[in-house]
Amino acid sequence: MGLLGSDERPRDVILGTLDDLINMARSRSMWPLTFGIACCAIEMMATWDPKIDADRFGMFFRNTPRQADVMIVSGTVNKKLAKRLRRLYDQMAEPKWVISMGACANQGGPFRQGYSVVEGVDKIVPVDVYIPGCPPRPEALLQALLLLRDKIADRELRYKKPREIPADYDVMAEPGKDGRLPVL
Amino acid sequence: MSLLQEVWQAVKAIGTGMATVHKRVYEEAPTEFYPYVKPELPPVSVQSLALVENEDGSERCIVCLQCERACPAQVITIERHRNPEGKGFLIDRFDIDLVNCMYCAACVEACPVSSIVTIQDFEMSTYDLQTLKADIDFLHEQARRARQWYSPKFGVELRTDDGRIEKAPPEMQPGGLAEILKPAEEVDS
Amino acid sequence: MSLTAFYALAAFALVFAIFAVTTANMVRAAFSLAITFFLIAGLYLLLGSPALAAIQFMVNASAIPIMTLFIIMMTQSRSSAGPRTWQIAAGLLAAAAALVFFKGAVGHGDGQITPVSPETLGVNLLQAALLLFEVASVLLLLAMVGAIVLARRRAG
Amino acid sequence: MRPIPIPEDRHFRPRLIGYDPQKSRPWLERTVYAAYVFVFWLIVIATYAGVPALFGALGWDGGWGFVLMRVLQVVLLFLLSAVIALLLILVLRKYLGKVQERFGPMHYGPAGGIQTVFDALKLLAKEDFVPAAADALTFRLAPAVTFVASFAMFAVIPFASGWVLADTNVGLIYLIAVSTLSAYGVLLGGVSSGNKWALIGALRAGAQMVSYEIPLALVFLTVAVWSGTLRLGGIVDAQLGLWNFLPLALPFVLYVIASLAELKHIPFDFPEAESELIAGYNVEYSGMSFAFFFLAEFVELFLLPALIVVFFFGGWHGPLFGIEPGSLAAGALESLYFTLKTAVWVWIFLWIRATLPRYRDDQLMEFAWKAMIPLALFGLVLAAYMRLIWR
Repeated sequence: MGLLGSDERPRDVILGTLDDLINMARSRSMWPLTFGIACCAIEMMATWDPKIDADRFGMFFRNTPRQADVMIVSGTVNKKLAKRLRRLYDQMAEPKWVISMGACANQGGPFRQGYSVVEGVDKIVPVDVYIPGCPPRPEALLQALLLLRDKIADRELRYKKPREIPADYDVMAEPGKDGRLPVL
Repeated sequence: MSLLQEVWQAVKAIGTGMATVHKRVYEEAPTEFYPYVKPELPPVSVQSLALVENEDGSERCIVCLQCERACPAQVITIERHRNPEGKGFLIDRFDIDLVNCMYCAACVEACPVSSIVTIQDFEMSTYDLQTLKADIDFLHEQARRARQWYSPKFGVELRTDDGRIEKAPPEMQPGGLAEILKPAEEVDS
Repeated sequence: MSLTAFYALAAFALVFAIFAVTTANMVRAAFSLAITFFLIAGLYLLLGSPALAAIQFMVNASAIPIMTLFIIMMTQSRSSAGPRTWQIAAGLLAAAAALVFFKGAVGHGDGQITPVSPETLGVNLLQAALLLFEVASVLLLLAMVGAIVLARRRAG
Repeated sequence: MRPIPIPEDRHFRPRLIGYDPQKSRPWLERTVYAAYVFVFWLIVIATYAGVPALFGALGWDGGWGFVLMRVLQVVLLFLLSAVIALLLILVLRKYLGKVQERFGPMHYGPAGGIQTVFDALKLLAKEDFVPAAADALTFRLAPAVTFVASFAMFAVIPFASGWVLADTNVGLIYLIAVSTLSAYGVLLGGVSSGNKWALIGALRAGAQMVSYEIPLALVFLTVAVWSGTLRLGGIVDAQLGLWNFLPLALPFVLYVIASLAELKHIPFDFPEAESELIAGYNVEYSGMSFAFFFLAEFVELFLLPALIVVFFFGGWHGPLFGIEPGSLAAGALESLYFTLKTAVWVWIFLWIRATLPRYRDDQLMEFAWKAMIPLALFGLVLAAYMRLIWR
């Protein structure tokens, strides 16, 4: 994920230090995408309120995916939304990270047996940090953002890399009774 | 003249607004410095679940399956077998899928012996979802880490420094001090 | 040094002017037109008339291409078909005619540049060239009234 | 019984890295701002006094040596604009935080002082993306044009007496021209993005900036009529007795409003209205291109207040404490006065931004054409009349 090479490359002095510096900058200036889906989005807003104030750590919302670094999936993702979500993820400029917030985004939560619910957003996009809760507290979201900060700053060596998921839009929409894909 | 009055009104309104905004600068911010200072949550706040053992280390849970039946999200899986030496059941497996859990505490309400309790540990974010598939060891560990927990039957309980379990004083109980002290005050007056 | 600057400015102005009339992309055409006007403003600077350069900069290089871009945006027409053969021929003919017309002016400078101050420019504009100035402003007024009339008719 | 192994460590704690203040420390914050302003001041001194002195000592002050000197000064001014952007973004975020009863960035660097440096580094290293629907050449050019348009204003800004790149006698006309130019980059960026939000944002930006250009230019002309010169240094010198904001009160107010609109600043931030157009004209820009839009915006946020100071608040004038005018110390002191006056005006602009809500688009245009332009014309006539009577 690093700009100047992958993590498998042996660390050399100059590029390694530069890469560390860039990862440090990336980890300290994560701009999330304004993308609220359900009740978790209310807690997401509360994370930037005076009491928690995630802006202390240099994080503020960008509205356009091109300028955002982190996508916070905050709520139930159904199969119709999945395609849009993946599209937004694809529109974000590299490097990019995803935080899955709440039970619904993690594995479908209480709605996981519903016909229209995606059981876990990690089936669509690679997720870096998961937050349990229904919905989680704002502090929990801040904890997840800081865990992501540590992960980026460590050049992801200590952590398992999220698997790359191909952008196959067709698998995200279940065929209808007539066997054809719904028109989205 | 009315135009001038309107302009004056507008200028006055903007001036008032700007003065109000400027006063905010001197207000003290209510910010909690979360990663440096861990916030104190009210004891009834449901952030995670735990399974409490007795003080002697024996299981408080009687494996009655009430919580499994009560769970609306169906995240509790319990397997048991009959105790060969005596009455009751023994636990084979007690899993709570904390990923899909709604944290509604219906299981805590249902538990007849207050074995399954709510704790205030909100720092459960993880890099790997498998850490949240809680088995009985993890649930016990959660209970041991917790300083205080809540169940409707016993109220708030505390773990003291030497490992004993105590019922919390009345002012810590939910709706506590106000409800308990109210009759006394009425008697006084 | 000013000779070098003159040749550089003139050459780039020519390149961008040719690009402006040959490209099929209208946004690029408007942009390169603007650059051409900038470079011509630079030529005015070399001729010792900063006031004229600033006005060229302000009107021809900024305002007019911005209006052009506006029209392109409003009409959503991003590209044209590009010049046709007869258009190229007509353009070359016009260029040749201009060369013949201005033949007397080519290569007849005495190398002396007399700087023109803004005061001189203003005095000349409002005394010697007053009639032209007023005719131009009447023309602009007519254009404005015409635009308003057209817009009103479409709305009604 | 259990198919998937469960990891050993189940609890993750964020590391307590970063500066841990536990409470706000206003003196530290002010020290950080003062450090930034000090760097700014040093660069100004180096640009306008250091570089000419160096070239004079080397004897390179003619011909190509002069060109080289100017190039070096422009490079230093680019550095200056980077410092301005880093400082102003930090101040904006911290000030908005204060107004909203929270702290802005505060953990990275003393009192959050190097937060914006991290932001800039991150944007440098981020992918610079050109959408498939965009016109790649124009799309790449637009941020540069926007930045150059605001950067070009530095050429005529006098930081102290004689401390100006081009003390031309058409400074005001040049300023009008350059400020018209800043609509360019925005328009080009919006049109070439191939995105409907960007197009609408660019349309709004173009209409707004072209409309507010007219009262702005009329105010410039009013100042020129009152001072009797088009040279910015001359305008500052004409204010020795009385600062212009008293006799020219009406044009001064109009200038503040029109420059808010030129800045695309709240309450006139239609081109990038977040709630309506996702990010307006820069919606498709990422990485370094976006950073250049940001840089241009914040350089303008410095330059337009600086022009307020030049036109209405006596520019570099201030008590010199007996230092001989024209010396290096006097120049340094004068540029410090200029910087501090500008800082006050930047703060007022931020204050307005923190207070007011957004206007409506048609109200904005109506305000420009029906109120601002007649008032500006009235101010121009009044200033000419007053000058005839009093001077």
